Amino acid sequence: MQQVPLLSLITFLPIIGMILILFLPKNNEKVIKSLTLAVTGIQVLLGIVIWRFYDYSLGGIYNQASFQFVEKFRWIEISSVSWLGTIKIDYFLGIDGISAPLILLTAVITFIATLASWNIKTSIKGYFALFLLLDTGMMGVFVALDFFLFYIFWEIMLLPMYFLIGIWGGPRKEYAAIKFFIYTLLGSVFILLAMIGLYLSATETLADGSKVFTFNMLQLMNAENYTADGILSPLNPSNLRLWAFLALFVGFAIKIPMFPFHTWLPDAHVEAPTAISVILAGVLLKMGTYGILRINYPMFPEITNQLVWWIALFGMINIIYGALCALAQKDFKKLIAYSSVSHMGFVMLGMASLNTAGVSGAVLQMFNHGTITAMLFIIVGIIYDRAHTRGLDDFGGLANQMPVYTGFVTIAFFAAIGLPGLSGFISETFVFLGAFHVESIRLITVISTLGILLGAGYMLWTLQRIFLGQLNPKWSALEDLTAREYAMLIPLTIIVIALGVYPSLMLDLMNSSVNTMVNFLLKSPETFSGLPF
Amino acid sequence: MMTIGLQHFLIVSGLLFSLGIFGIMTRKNAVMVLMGIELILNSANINFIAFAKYGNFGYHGQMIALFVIILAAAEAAIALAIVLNIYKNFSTVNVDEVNKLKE
Amino acid sequence: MNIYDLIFYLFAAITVFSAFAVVSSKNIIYSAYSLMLTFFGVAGLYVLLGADFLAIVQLIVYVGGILILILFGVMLTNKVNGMPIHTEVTNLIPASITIGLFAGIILAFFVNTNWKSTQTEFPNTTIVALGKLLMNEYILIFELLGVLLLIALIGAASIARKK
Amino acid sequence: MSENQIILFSLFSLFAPLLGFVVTVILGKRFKFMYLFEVAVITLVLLASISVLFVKLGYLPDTKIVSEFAWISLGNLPILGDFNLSLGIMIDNLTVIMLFVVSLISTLVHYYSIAYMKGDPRFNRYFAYLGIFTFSMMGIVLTHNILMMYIFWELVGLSSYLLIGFWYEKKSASDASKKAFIVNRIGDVGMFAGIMMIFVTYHTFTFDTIFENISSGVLPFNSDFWLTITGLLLFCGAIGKSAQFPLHVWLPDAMEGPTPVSALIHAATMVAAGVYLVARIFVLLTGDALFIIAVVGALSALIPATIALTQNDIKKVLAYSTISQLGYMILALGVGSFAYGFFHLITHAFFKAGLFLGSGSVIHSMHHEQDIQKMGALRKKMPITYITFVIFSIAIAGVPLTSGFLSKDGILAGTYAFGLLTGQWIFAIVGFLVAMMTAFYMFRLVILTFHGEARDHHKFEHAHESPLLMTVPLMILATLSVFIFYTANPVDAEGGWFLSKWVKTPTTVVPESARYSFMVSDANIEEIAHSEKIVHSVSYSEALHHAHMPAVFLSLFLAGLGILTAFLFYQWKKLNADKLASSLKPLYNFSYNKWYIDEFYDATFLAFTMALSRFLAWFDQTIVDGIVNGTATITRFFSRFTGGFDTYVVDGLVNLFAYVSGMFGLILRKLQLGKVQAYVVLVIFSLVILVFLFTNLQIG
Repeated sequence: MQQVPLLSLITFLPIIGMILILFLPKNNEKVIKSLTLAVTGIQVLLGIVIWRFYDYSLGGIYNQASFQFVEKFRWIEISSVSWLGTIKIDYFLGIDGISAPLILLTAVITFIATLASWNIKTSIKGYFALFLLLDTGMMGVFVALDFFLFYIFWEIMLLPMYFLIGIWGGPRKEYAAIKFFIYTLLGSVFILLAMIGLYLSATETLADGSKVFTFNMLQLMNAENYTADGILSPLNPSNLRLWAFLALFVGFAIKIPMFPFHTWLPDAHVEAPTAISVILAGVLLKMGTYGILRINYPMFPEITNQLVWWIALFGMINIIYGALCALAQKDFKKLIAYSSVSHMGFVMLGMASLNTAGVSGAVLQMFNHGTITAMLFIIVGIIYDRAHTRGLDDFGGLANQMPVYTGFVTIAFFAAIGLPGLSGFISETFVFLGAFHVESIRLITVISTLGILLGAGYMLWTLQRIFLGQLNPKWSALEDLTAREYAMLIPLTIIVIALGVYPSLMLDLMNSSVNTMVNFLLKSPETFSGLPF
Repeated sequence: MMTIGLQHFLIVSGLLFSLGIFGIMTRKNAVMVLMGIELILNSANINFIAFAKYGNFGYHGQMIALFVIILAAAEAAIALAIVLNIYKNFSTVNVDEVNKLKE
Repeated sequence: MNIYDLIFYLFAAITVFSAFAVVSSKNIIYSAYSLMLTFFGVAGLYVLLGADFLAIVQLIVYVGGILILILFGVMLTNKVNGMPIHTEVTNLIPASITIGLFAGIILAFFVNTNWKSTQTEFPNTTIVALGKLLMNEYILIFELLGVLLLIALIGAASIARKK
Repeated sequence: MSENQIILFSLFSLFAPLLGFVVTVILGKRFKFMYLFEVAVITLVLLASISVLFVKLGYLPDTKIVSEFAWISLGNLPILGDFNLSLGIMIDNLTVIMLFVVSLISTLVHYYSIAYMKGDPRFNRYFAYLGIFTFSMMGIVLTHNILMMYIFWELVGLSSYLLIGFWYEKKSASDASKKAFIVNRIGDVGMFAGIMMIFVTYHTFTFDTIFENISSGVLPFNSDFWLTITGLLLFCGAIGKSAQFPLHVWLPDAMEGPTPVSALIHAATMVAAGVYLVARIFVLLTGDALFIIAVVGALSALIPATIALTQNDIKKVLAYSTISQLGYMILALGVGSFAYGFFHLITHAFFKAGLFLGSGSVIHSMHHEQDIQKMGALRKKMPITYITFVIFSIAIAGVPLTSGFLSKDGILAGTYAFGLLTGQWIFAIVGFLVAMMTAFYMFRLVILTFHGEARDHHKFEHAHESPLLMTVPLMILATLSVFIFYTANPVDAEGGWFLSKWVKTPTTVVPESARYSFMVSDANIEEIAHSEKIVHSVSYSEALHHAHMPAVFLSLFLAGLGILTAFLFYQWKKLNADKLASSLKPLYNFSYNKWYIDEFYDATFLAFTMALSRFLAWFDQTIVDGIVNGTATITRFFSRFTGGFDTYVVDGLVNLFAYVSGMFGLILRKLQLGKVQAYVVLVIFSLVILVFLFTNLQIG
């Protein structure tokens, strides 16, 4: 199995699909859509293959040998560039227990989003080409182990998103798209700065014994690789590692989105078409937390250990603030967007715990939030397609008109509230158990539990306003779900229930990696230590 | 008179080159200019092959000549296409009348 | 004077005189046919230099391909209605002077340089050796040229089609 | 029947209702008769739990059967240590009794509902919901760990939400269901915090392991105080679920659900889950925690009882009575009277379910009229309902020969004994007061509903006895409200099989410093375990003994007084209720308006949350986003400035440069001919010149 470059395949398959689409005639809508569906479908199959062949015992994180499906070869090599010496950049892919669930998530969500894109009406060719490009960018971010490559994928993903919101979006699409773009680009700039700083501070020893600067993430996690005078080197007494950490953190926090960098999210969500909202909430938000786990944590373990309180605090603010904002919304989609803010807070809280329960909970919460929010946005999309309004007070009594739809909504809402038996509960519980275990953030954790209360508040209120009560006669013509909508909702429902009942499906996948990470964070501060803070 | 050697071929090639340049300089018709270019290319080829034989370069000279022929073919095709296009636009192929380059 | 020399002079004469005819004839059709003679002559010289394959290529590509193209070009760009097609001449005097000087200079170079001449004897046919070279050392160039020809083909077609 | 079979039967009782739910909810739309599947399943579950009950109590009364399987096993983790969560069931006497009670009442409600819910458009859906409720309730009963209990805890919350809001077309119903879920969630958040405390300290959720750890001296944060807090946090769950003060407000509203549901969920089983939880964790509750629990129980017994005095909605009266009785149970547990608390839970489950089903029968025949002011004289029309209703009422009022007398008397004796032992008489006073009020409002209800003259003649004319499907469950429950099922002695339950053999107060594991001294067993534990006493401590046992007789007479007197007063007021009209109400207007209003607790919550917590949320949404839109947009505006302004600079200064320079170049170009252009040939000539000529100039040409 190791001979097949599965990761490259799953990453670049959409690009191939995109090229094929570009060659298709413009008006051949059916073929374009089916091609996209086929490509994303194959991605799901590849994801399952990867899952099937994934070795649960390997940890990953900082050790290349325990990464899986590794593909590594020299990609760019420019010798003797003035004072920089040899520039050497690897094409380095690999997954561990942190990224594997997210790859599965991306594959599934993209597939579902393709189905959700079925009712795109204008310039279909461009839409699906960009959609597939976005797909590659997202996959790439999760599989790249070279910082440079990671950054490239990060940026690849940005551009199609801009156009997808800006062209196919709602009434204020330009505003939302430009806001999204500038915000994320700002984050990217921070990441780029820190990346270059890291590059110039650490070297990698090649096979012939020579040392070159490196973008290799795993090498950057090794304190021994840092040069004595590098600007971000722990050996340099006047280093800027705290600032680099913060730069990276802000860069990723914008994506999460963390308070106070979250305001692009409601706008982007409200204006984006359904499928793009699904992807945005289902996958893109995870990149922020993934980036922190993959880059901030292991590359700056000593600073991570110092700053967990702040991460937890911001997690708490996200939870409470997002929930309270959601409570006040009158637009269904905006409400879901704010609930995303709230739920991503749980991820941050879990990450801040720095123990297995919390970090597992965080990664699981990323996965679960991905599936649940995807469901929620699909639900919003379905009602918007039919009624052309999203105002919470415009509806009422839909439960009788659309009983099956209401059934799915109930499942999704209760999953979002964290009802046991559905996946959201497990991850939230793990997050809380992990976070409560840490003395310094115990109080924050207790306050954060209010989030589950507020969550129940806004979700049930929404349920009541839209579905319960007397049917507004205006909506007596609304149809229940179509086959396509079943096809979107049923797989997600199955995932949500399966993970709620038997979470080991995912937990086993990530467990050894999370343990490796936790051990690494426990031990490496010593090697990174002795630094003026 | 000495035996036929490198110099003889070089002289032929030099004459051919001069004639080619002369053609380019003097003729107004674009097709004629093209023919001049072909002459120049041929003269260069003679040089390559002559040096291949007398200059101890083995087959590499012939190889280059072969590539030149291929390029010449490509160039001729493009050039004639351009000439046709010019003709369509200006109704003439006289290069001095096509002096849009000046503006 | 052996037969080899004789043949050389014959081909050299054909080449040079027909080339002169190409540039001096006023009728473009004559020029074209003279060009064909030039190509023949050059091909003969190739044979004398032991490049049999190139001689064949010269004939096939130049005579069979390029010349026909040029003739097409002539036909398409001149209103052929039985009248001989004359072309105008410019810059005759300055060109003659310049070319005279130029030819003098390069011929002087050629004659006066003390060429280190070592004669290589090629086998009867060079096709095998050239073929091997093409498929080994020159494979990249070979393929690039293939692409180039394709591009030229498409480009020529698209330029010529353009309105 | 071996232990394995008991486990198997219990698991069947657990999962069969889930199967019933799934099948009924999926196929219910297609097939009209799908509810029969659910009914059949629940009947089988009843049979299974009966056999479990008999085998366990008959043959294995002292064993505890545990069966578990690994659910999440993460192995040995850094920092956290072993992290293996298992799902499992634990079967002891409490479990099988609860199992039987839940499945029996659930089955009766199923059959009852076939008649009661006839013609409802979502008939099958209703039975499906009953199925998922039974599943979750079984889960709570059977589980062996606190996390799983929390899981099922939430699931009963869900089924309660679904069933309260079953008639969601009514705004009041959907409001009530939402309120129920959210208020329960408040308690659950506390319970979850308790679970986190447990996890942090013990790294396990299994009850037995936790108790072992405590008894070996491992305490949360190494202090008695935090053990108290842990217990109280867990108790928060019970406050929510058992509708204890101050989170009791959801239960009266929950009466918006169908009446059989109120009987099953909001009277007999789910609300009792809180009591069951306290019983489960009873051994880890410290003295302080028990005291606070007792206070909560006392308040919950008293306040709703005062409210029930004046309510006119038949179901509301019963709802407040439920809260009050649950308060009794909690109070009993709080004063250490574990066995009687649990006993009351069982007896109350039967007679309260019966009361609700009886009221359902009345409501059914009165065409969904719930106001007792509009009823009256129904005993002639509905004799079976009337007789059973009276039996239930005397049971709840505590009249001898009923089960209710036994358990309630036990609780009162417990509070009395508590007073004897600690000098805290307040619980006893509250207990006896509530007993009197209970007797009064129950008989007020009976008299206004069934006696006297019909006040709404139109509805009365149409009233009729309910069908057998509804009356048979009533009769079964009425039978079970008789003392004989629990003990042979009609005045004292101690010594009866229920208390002496099946339900005993477990030995507390709380360290000595933090527990009530009287709960320490001061005799040989082995000896006590096999004695017929229900508590382990001799002093406590003696106190109970002393308390018994006074309690019996006092409670009999007070119950009789309550009943008599009710008759005086409403039957014989010797006293005028309206006159009394108007003379005590403020008190009456206070009671009638439920102490204004709902209004208080609306005005404070809810209003505060909503205001905060609106403020934050505004803050988000205006301030946070405003900063972003402001930055954008400033940037744009700045960019306009730099743009101007660019246009006029930078670009000006460039243009100047271009202009100068252009001038040169114009001059130089004169030299250009635009003719290729001319260029060639020039090039070659220049070349020749260059050659002459720069080469050392030696011709010849």
